[in-house]
Amino acid sequence: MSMQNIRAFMPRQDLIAFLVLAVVIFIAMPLAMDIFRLNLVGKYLTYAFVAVGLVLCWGYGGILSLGQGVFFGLGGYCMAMFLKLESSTPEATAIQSTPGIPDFMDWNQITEIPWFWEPFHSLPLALIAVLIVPTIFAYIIGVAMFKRRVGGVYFAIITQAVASILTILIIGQQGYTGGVNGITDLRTLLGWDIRSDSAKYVLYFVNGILLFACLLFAQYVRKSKLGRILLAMREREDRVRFTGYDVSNFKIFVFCLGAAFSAIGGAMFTLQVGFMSPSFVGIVPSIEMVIFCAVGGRMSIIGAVYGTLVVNWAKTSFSESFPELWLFAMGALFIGVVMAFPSGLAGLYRNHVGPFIEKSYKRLRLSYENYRKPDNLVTSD
Amino acid sequence: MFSDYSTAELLSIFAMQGFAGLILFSVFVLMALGLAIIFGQMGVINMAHGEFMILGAYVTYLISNLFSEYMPALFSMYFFLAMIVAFFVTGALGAFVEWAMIRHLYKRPLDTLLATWGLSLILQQTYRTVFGAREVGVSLPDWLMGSVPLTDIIEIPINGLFVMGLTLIISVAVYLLMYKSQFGGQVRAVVQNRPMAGAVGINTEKTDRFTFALGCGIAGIAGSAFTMVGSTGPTAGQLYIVDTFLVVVFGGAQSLLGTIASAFTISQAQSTMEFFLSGSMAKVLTLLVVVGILMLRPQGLFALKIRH
Amino acid sequence: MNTPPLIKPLKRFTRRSCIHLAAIFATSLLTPAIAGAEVNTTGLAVTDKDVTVGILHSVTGTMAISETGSVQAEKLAIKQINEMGGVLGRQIKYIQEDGASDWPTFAEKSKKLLVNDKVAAVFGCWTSASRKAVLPVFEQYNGMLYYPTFYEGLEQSPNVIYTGQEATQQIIAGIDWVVKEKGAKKFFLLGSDYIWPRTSNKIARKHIEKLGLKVVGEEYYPLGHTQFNSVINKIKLKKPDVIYAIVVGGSNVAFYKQLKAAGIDMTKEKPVLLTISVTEDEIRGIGGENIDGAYAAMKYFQSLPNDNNKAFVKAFKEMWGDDIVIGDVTQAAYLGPWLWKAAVEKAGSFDIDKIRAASPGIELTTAPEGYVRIHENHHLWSKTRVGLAGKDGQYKVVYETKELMEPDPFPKGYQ
Amino acid sequence: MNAQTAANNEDFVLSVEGLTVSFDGFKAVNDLSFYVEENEIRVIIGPNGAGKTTVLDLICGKTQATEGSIKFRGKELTKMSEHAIVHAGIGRKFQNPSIYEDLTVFENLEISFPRGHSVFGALVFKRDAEVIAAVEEVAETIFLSEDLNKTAGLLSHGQKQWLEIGMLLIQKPDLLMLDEPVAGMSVAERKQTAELLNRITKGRSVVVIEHDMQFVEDIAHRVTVMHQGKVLSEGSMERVKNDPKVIEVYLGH
Repeated sequence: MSMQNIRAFMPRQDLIAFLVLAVVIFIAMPLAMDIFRLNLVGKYLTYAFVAVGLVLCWGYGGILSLGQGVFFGLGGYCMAMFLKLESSTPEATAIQSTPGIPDFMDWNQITEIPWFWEPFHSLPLALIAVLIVPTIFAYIIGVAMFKRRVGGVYFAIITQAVASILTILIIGQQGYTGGVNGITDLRTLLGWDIRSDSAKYVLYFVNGILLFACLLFAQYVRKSKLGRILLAMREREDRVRFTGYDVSNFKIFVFCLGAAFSAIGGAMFTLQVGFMSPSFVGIVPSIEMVIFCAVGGRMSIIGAVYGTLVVNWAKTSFSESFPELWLFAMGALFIGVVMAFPSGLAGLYRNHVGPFIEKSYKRLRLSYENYRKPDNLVTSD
Repeated sequence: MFSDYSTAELLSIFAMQGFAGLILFSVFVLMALGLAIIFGQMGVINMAHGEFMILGAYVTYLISNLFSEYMPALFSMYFFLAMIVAFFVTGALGAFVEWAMIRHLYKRPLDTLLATWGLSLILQQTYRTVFGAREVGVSLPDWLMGSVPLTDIIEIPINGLFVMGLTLIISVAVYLLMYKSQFGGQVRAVVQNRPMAGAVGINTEKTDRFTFALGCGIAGIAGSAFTMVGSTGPTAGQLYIVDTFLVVVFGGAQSLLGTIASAFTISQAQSTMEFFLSGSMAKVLTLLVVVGILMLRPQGLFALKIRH
Repeated sequence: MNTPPLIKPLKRFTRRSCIHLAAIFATSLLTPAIAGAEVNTTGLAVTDKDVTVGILHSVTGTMAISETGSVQAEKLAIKQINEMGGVLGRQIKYIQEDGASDWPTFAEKSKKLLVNDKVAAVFGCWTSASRKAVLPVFEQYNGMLYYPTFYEGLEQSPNVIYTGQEATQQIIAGIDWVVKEKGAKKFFLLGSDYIWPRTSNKIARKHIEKLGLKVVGEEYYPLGHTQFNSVINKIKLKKPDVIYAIVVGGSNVAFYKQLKAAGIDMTKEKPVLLTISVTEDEIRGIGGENIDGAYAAMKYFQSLPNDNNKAFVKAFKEMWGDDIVIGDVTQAAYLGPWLWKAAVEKAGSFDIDKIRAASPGIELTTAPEGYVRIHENHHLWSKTRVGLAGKDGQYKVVYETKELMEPDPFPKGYQ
Repeated sequence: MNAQTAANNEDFVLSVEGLTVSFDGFKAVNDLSFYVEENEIRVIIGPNGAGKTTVLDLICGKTQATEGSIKFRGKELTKMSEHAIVHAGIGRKFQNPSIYEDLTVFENLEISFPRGHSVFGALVFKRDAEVIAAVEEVAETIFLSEDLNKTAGLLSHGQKQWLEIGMLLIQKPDLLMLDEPVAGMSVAERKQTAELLNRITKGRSVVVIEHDMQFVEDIAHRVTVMHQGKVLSEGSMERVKNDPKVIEVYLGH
C-alpha cells in the first residue's frame, strides 16, 4: 500500500481516534480497573461489535435491523455449545441418568447428543460455525428481503419478528437449547479455565484485539468505494440502481457483515461471561444495541464503541444507586439522542470538543513558537 | 389427529375453535386498528402503542375502584364510562406526545421508532412507580363474566361476545370516520400530498395531531377491553407490540380493511394450529408463515397495487 | 418503593411486636457475641460492629412483579434480626442490587457483591434462569446464596441454600391429595413453556402414571401468552378430573379469566383445578373472583393459623402496609436471613466454608410456615399444604402433610 | 420517415413497440411505438399526465411493462434488471436532480465510473490515474472542474442538473435519457445546457423529455408528442408544431 492509499484509508483524524481508543482499551482500562470491572468492560465491548456493525448497516446503509440480537445470540450459542460439550464429560455429569451429555438435555429425557450438536465437539468447527451460521442466516434474510426491495420500516419490523420467533423457538425447544435458562455453567476452553482471573485478562485482550480487527475492517469498508456507495444508496437508491449497481447485493453484504461482527461479539460474550441465554436474542436487547450505536453516533464506528461503553457504564452505575430511575434515564436517553443529538457523541465531538481541541492545540503551538522565537532572533531579525 | 374424536365432537371442535379464533380476531383488530391509523396513515412507528393500551387498562382499573368505592350501585355499568374515559385520556396523552415529539420526526420514520421506544420505557416506569410493579386485578361487573351454554360442550363466553361487539362498533366507527367524514378526507389528503393539502387550506398540523390522538385513543379502548381477558401490569404492553405490527404490516399498511382481513387470517390460522400443535409451536409457525409471506409479498397481503 | 428500611420502618415497628418476636427468637438471641478477631479473618465485609450482606432481586423489568415480595421479606427479616442484636453481635447492613430481570445482569451484580463488596451472604434470585446465571459466580468466588423460589430441582450446589420447595415436594403431595380426596383419574397438564413447568409436569406425569391414572393432555404456551381459548376448548373436550396448571406471570391472569368466562366453574365438583404456581401474590392480579374454588399445593399460605405466622404477617404488614399479601416465595425469602443467622451462630464464624459445614441440620422452629430443617442436600425439609382459593384472594388450608416432606432434587424414577 | 417497417428495426438504437402498462386498469402508456436512431436527439413532449416519464421508467426498468417490447440494439429490455439495462448502455437522468448530496462532486462522478460495480469490485476499487482522468474530463465537460472537491449538496440547482448529466456521461452510455434537464435553470444555464447536450450527443443517442419549447427547438432532431399514453404526432419540430392534432391538444385545453 502506498503512503497515499494509507492516508486515504486512515486520515490523520481517524488515526488519532483509533490510537486514543487503543490507549483507552489496552492501557488505561486495564491499569485503572480491577479484574472485576475490567471483565465488565470486556462484556460491554462485546456489545460494541454489534454497534459497529450497526453503524455500517444503519448509519451507512440505512438498514435498521431490530434483530441484531439474533446474530449476537447465534454466535454466542455456537461458542456455548462447544464449551458445554467440553464441560459435559461423563465424570462431571455422573449424577445424570445419561452421563456425558449436557445437563439440560438430561433433564429433558434426551439420551444422546442431537446431530446438530455433533460438529461442536471440535473447536475449529465451532469457530467456523460462530462466523458462518449467523452470516448465512443473515444472507437468507437479506436475499429474501432486499431482492424484493423490502426496506426501511418494514425491514425493521420483520427483523423484530424474526427475533421473537427465534426466542420462542429457543425457549420452546429446551431439550436442545437449554430453554429460557440458556446454556450455563461453562468452565473451560480446551482445558483452560476461562473463569480464572488470568483467563479473564487474556480474554479481555483477545476481545479488544478482535474488536480492533473489526474496527479496521469497518474502516476499510467505510473508506472504500463501497462505503461511499452505501452512503449514496441511503440518499438516492434509485440513482445508484440506475448507475448500474445491483443495490440489493450491497445491502446484503453490509447486513451480513453486521451479522458477522455481532456473532464475534456474541462468541466473546459467552467466553467472558460464561453462559448464553435467549434473553440476548429478543427484541429488547436488539433495540438496546441500536441505542448504543445511536448514542455513539450512527455514522461513527469509533463513536459506537464509546457509545456502548458510556450507556452500559451509566446503566451499571445508575442501577446501582437508583434502580427505579434507570428506566426513566434510559428512556430519556433514547428520546434525547434522537431528537437533540441525532449524530450522537461523535457529532458532539465533531461540533464542539474537536474544534476546541484544535483551537487549544493551535494556541499551544503558537505560544511554543513564540517561545522558540528569541533563539532565532539573531538570524531572523 | 382426528381419530380421537367422534363426529359430533369434531363439529364442536370446529365451532369452538372458530369462536376462539373470532375472539382472537377481535383482540387483534382492536390492537391493530389504532396502529394501522398511526402507522398506515402517518407512517409513524409507535413502539409505545402497547403502553398506550396499558394506560387504558389502568384507567379502567381506577374507574372500577372509584365506582366500587363511591357508587357501588352503578358498578355494573362502569365499564362503558371507563372505555370512554380511557379513550380520552390516552388520546390526550397521544396529542401531547405528537406535539412534543412526533411532529419533529415526520421526516425520519426510523427515528420515531427509537424515540417512541424510549417513551415506552418511561411510561412503563411511570406505571411501576404509580401503580406498583405487581399486576392489578380489575374487577368486572358480574354480567360480563358468565357464559351462554349452547350445547353441553359449547359455551360462549359473554366477555368474548362483548369484545366482538365492541370491535365491530369501533371498526365501523373508524371506517365512517376515515372514509366518510370530512376529517377522514383531510387525513387522507395530508397523507397523500402534504404541501397540497396545506395549500388547499387543511391545517396539516392539527390533522396530524388528531390522527395520532385518535390512534392512541383507540389503543386506550383496546386496553380497557383487554382487562377482561388479559393482565394489567407495567410491562404487559410489550407483549402485544410485535403481533400488532405484524398484523398491520401483513394487511398492507395503507388499508384499514387490509388490517382487518389480516387480523382475521392470522387469528384463524393461529387458533386452528393451537388446537393441533402445542401453543409455542403454533405461535412460531404462525409468525414464520406471516414473515414468509411478507418476504414474498412485501407490500402486504391486501395492499392495492400502487403506482411507484 | 424501596426506601432504605432503617428510617421509616423503625418508626412503624411497634414495641409490642418486637417483644413478641424477641420471645420467639429468644434462643438465638442468647448466643453470645464472639470477639471480632476470631470471626473477622474471612476477608468478608465484617467489622466489629456490622456485617454486610447482599440482596439481589429484580426491581425493574418483567420479573419485578414477582420479586418485590422477596425483597420486602428479606428486609423485614434483616430488620428484625438487627433489632434483636444482630448476628454475632453485629448489625446487618445490606447492599441491594437490581438484577433488572436480565440474567447476565444478575451474574454481573452477584460478582460485584461477592468480589467488590465482599458480602457475607446473598439473598436473592427468583427465576431459575437467574439462579443458573449466578451459580458459577457463587461457586467460583465461594459465596453463599439463599434462594427463595419453589423450583424444578435438578440442582444441588454447595454454595446455595434453597429455602423454597423443589418440585417433588410440591407436586407429589398435591397429586396424592387430589387423587385421594377428589377421586381424580384423568389429568390435564398445562404450563408456561420453560423449564420449571416442563420439569414439574414431567414429575407429575410420572407420578400420575405410577398411580395407574391417566394424563389426557399436556400443553405449553410461551411466556406472556394471553390467549387460552384453544386450550380451554381442549380441556372441555377431554373432560379431565383435574386441570394441573403451572402457568406463570401475566399469562395467569388471562388464563383464569378466560377459564371462568368459558364456563369452567372451579367451585363445582369437577374439574378440580390444582396449581403450584399461583400464590396470593399472583391472585392480586388475577382477581379473587376469577380463581375462586381453585386449589394450590405449596408449603405456605398467608392464612396459616399458627402463632409464628400471625406474628410474621403482622410485622410484614406493619412494615410494608396493610394491603399487602404474602405468598409462598415471600415467606421462603423471609427464611433466608434467619437460616443464615442460625448457621453463622452455629459455626461461630462468618466464614462461608464453616457456614456450609454448619448448615445441614439447622432447624427453624420460628418459621412462619411452622418448622423447617436444612437437609444435607441444602434444601429444606418442609410440609406441603393444599389451599382452597377464595373470593377474598386468600387460600384456606384444607390439607397439610403429616410429616415433613424430604427434599429430593434428583428424584429417582421421576427423570 | 416511415418507421413502421419493423423488420429492420435492428438499425435503430431503440425500438419501442406496442408498449402498454396499466395501473389498476388505468393505462398510463397505451400501445406506444417509436424508434430512435443512432446519434439522434429525440425530444418527447406532451401535456402533464401524458405518460412521458412512465415511458422512461419502462425503458430503464423501473416499471414493468404490461405488454409490448423495448429493444435496445436488438436486445429485449423488458425482462432485464435495472442494473443490467445500465450495463447494456442506457443512462437515465431523473426529473429532480438526483445526486448524492453528502458526497463531493468527485465522489459523485467516481461512483458512476463504470468499474467495480460488484460488491467485491467496490471493496477493492482503487482511485487510479484512469479514474482521475475520466472524472476530470467529464467535470470539464459539465463546467464543474473548479468544484471537484465541493460537497455536491452545496451546488446550485443548475449545477446539480449538470452533475447528474456528468454522472451519466462518465458511463459512456449509448443511449442517454434526460427527464426535464433544464427545469429550474436560469436562462444562461439553459443556453449552456443546450450547448452541452449538442456536444455530448456525438456518438450517442439521446431521449429528452422537456416542456421548454425554446429549448426543444434548440436541441431536437425529431419530436414525439404524447397524449394520453399514445403517440399523437411525430416528426421535426416544424412539422409537429403545425400538426392540427397537436394544436388541438395544446390549445384546446
